[in-house]
Amino acid sequence: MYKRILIANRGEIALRIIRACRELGIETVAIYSEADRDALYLRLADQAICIGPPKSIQSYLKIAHVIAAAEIGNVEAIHPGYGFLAENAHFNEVCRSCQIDFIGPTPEAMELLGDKNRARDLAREAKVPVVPGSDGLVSDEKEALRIAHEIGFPVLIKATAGGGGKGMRIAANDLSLATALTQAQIEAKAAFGNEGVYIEKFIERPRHVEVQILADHHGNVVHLWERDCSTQRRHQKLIEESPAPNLPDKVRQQICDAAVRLVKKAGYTNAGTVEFIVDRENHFYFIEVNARIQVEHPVSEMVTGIDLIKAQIQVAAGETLPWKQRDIRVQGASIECRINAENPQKNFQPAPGRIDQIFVPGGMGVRFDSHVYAGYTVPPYYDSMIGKLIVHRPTRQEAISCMLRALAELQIEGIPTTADFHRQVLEHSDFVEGGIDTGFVERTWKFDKG
Amino acid sequence: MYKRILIANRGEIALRIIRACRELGIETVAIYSEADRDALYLRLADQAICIGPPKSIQSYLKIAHVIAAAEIGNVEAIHPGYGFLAENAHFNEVCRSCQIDFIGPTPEAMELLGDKNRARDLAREAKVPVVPGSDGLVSDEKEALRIAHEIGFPVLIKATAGGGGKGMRIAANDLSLATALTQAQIEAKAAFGNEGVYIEKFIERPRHVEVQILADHHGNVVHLWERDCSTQRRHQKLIEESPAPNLPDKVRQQICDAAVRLVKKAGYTNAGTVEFIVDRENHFYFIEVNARIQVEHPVSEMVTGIDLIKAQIQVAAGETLPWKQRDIRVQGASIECRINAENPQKNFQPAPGRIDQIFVPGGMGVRFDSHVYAGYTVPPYYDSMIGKLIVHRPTRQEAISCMLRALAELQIEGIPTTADFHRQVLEHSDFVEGGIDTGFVERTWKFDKG
Amino acid sequence: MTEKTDRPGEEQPDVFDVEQLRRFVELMEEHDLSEINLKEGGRKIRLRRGNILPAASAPAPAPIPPAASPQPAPSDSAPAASSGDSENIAFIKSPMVGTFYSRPNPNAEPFVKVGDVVEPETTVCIIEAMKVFNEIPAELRGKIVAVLVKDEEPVEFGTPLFKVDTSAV
Amino acid sequence: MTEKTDRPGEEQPDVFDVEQLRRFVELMEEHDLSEINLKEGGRKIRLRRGNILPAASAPAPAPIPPAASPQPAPSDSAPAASSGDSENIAFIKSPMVGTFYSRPNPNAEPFVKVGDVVEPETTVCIIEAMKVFNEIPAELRGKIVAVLVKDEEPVEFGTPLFKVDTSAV
Repeated sequence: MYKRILIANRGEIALRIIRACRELGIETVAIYSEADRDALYLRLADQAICIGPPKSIQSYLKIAHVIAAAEIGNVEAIHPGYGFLAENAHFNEVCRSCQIDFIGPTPEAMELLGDKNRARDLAREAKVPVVPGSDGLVSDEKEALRIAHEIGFPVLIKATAGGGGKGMRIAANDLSLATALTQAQIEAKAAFGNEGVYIEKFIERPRHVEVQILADHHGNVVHLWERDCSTQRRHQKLIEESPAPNLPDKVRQQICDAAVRLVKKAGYTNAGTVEFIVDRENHFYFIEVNARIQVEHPVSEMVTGIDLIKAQIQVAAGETLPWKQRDIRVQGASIECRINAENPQKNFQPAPGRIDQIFVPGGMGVRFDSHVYAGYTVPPYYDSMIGKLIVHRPTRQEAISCMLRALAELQIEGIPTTADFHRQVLEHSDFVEGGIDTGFVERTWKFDKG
Repeated sequence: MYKRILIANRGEIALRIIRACRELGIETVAIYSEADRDALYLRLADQAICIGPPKSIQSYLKIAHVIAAAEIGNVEAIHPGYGFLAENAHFNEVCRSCQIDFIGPTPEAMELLGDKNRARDLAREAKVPVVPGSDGLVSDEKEALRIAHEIGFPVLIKATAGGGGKGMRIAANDLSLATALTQAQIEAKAAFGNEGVYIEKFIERPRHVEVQILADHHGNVVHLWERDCSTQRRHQKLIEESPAPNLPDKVRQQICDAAVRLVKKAGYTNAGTVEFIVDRENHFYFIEVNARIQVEHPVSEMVTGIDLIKAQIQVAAGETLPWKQRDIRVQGASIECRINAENPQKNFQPAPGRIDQIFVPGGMGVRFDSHVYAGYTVPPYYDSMIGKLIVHRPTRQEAISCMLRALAELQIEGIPTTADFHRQVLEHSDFVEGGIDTGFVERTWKFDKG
Repeated sequence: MTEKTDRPGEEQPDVFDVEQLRRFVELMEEHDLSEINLKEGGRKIRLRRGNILPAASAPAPAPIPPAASPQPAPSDSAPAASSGDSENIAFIKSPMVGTFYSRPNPNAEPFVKVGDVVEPETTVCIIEAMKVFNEIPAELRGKIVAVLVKDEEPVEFGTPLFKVDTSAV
Repeated sequence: MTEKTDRPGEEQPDVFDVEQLRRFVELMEEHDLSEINLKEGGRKIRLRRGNILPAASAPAPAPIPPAASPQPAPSDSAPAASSGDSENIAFIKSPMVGTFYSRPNPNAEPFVKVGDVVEPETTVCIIEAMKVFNEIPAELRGKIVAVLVKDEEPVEFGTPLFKVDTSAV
């Protein structure tokens, strides 16, 4: 096991990693930018090294500075957390060339899965379903019709050079397909100078379901079951939970097995997440792999009792996974709300500033992962998440009640937060019934255009 | 189920009960003395009523005022918490006469078990072992010898009128028994004007083991297994845990069965605790029943997953216990440290005052039950406990590591606390090995005489 | 009092009298005053208590509305009668939790009404708690300026019941 | 003691009476007063206690020792050179994390020593990070007053390396 590791991150995830290390008896070196100089969590590290000015590009994202800190801090490994350098294969390589263990997958596995086309090919090889569609570009109506009939309506016509919804059309039947194809080609040509389009199945009102994976360096891969992260706004997750509500056991098992097959095929090690979308008939399709620990990892920790950060460190240090798949069982239900320093009244505009007062929720079933405290100033340079409120109760219904009372307890003065918005979501009957889709939040609440 | 209940308590347990009620959808009426006027937890209640000046005798202990608050608050039941009126059978009676449910046992069961002699008789009837001894007073040496041989040395000679160690002698053999008997009689006569003494077995280095009980009004009684509360100083519990370390499974089962037998015999309902001492050979002896929820109830909640406060309210409202005994299983290990506003350097002298700053521990496996926050002033009128730090991990060893890191995280400025003393205990090899006795703390740490 | 004394009279304590100051301070504590400023001729006493910058050190209460207490919480801790905002205004406060009755029975006249002068032992109302009807004495002398609670309204310990002008007698 | 008191009665303690002051202070401590202001004629006593300034709003750091940073943390955020305690004193600070070398190789003379005058482009040391030896320019003009870091010592971003007198040129 390592004696000393460096944490190449800040805020709640840096504190999360320090906590795991303290419990494992591992010394920690924290790095910080000048904006984080006064953060209390730095005092829990054995050493704290300033690596640059507030802007991430000059500090947390500056590979040379992070590595130099690892050298003067004399560490054996680096935990990258999430964000910043966590999925940077080059940084991963540099660590290896400096003989410092990167606590995550190898650079090769990271690169392979970071390329969406290669990852999609790999999924096909591993017999993991991907969203059906044309293998390449589609130019004439006849071919378009053939494919549409093969994969079934509705279909999505997408510009190959596209982005931002330009050159994108949905077709629900033969008639609209012809029109949509022409329109998409014209629009694509106008917008990108390239009229190439392809067709894929349009998944209506999909759920976002992802599978937590752990793999050691001895060929053992286990999953920690699934999370549902359908409560999103502009592709930003707001609420995550495990298990996914109303997902048939058979489908749950199939998704988890598929995730394990894919990860094995990729030669992946350490913790990772395989993301899927699930349609209204519970067909699931692979989207991508997140080759790192995720913000929402605690909900899987709560239902399985497994400390994922500790497991990451143990696996990186060469230990064998101490669990077989059959040892990993889901108990109860867990929900996480991301508490952001944002103003929901102003289109979720980030609202950094001083937290004058905070009452931290506690009691049965409540976990609050946060680095903030009364008197802490949320700096404007980084993301606006100030904490994760997590509950774990025997049933989903009890978990919702517990989260609602914990959100009411979480009193933060000085800056606006998303806590109250979470209460609205949790009280909405669609959420309570389970199985909302990724468009639910934006359909249900009207936000000012930002 | 109740619509509205009054909480006849303050501080962390008042907040604990408010939390349970919010999750159950029950409205709460909080009462407060003028010293607690600004406490934030009052804001989480649906109504808060000032019932008197700071001194408990004029507020929290004033039955007429509590009942009057229940009347104007229009509640159906009163939760007494622990301390104050929680084991006051008269208050319990008054509630009944006012048609307000007392969330706890009946006045009759409370009175029966509150009388130590009657409780001891009841235990004998229920075939629950009590500390062996003479049935009544012992006056001559011959009888003393007969009893001592029957129950086995060492024996304790105790003044019937006694207290404070006066008229108390330990005898390890025939020779010392004669001397001890005479000395105890002389001392008792001098101290209390009554030379009557009795003999009981002296339990050397006992452990304190207690069993959590839940009983409904339909004849169902279950236990939530045991807690070990041997870490005490002057009979004040400092650290509690579940399960009791190094207690053989067979003994554990016997103790829990004995507790259930006793409680059934007493016609006891609601939550309660049956306390035992356990000697070095794992013989156990009934001591007393605590007819209320206890400070240390969270460790049983963590290992069983059962919310005891909710269960208390449900049972009082007439619901049937939703669990059979076989449903109640212990998972992992839980430890609680009582964080007191006391100065361990000054003989644990209470140190009320303003909490200038607090960092609340969080993360995997940590629960902090506390009503305090930065800017809160601990009033000098009540007990000095400001919070309970609870951890729950798969093994006892991991629980100790987790507690140590959580104690390090718990930064409180402005007043001294016992947090650091807890760290010393948790790091002591005798504690780590498990199975310390109730004299451990006082033998190991020398305190100034207060 | 005196027009110009650098020199206090016999009974008059000078400004440096510790016992007098102690009484001022006790007064301040009792009433949670933050400052006393006294000046007469060249004599001047100024006392301040607690934090000088209250905004930063005493965070405002949480944003959720305070738990429903039917009356505004009184700001001082004197149990029954104490001086109010102006020097001559005092409040008769409830010494217990219960239900307020302004008259001995529904057909009777109120114990007191605005304009009445009360003596310390004058019964001003009844507070009922646990079916016991407790007659509440004024415990001060003055003229009733306002009745602050309606009949059969619940009151807490410390709820102001009557506003009294103590200079009017 | 004082030459001319307005009213120095025999028993009356004067403002310089230590015992009296001690009692005032005890009174203040007992009751957590932050200030006492007394004045009578020409006699005047003013006592203040505790932090008057906004200490309350900026809580002191936690009691555990700050995480080991080998040098005292600089209090401002200028990356390389900034003014120090006096107007003419500035510091050359490390622009990166790494290991400090005062000389180009172990047998060479230091780049600069105390008393040397540096120009903005003068190389003052090397910071090694990831096997790269970065020559660090002074970025200011002045006379080296002190070398604050030892050879091969690790430095953080912002660690003061040299103290420079900028008035000396």
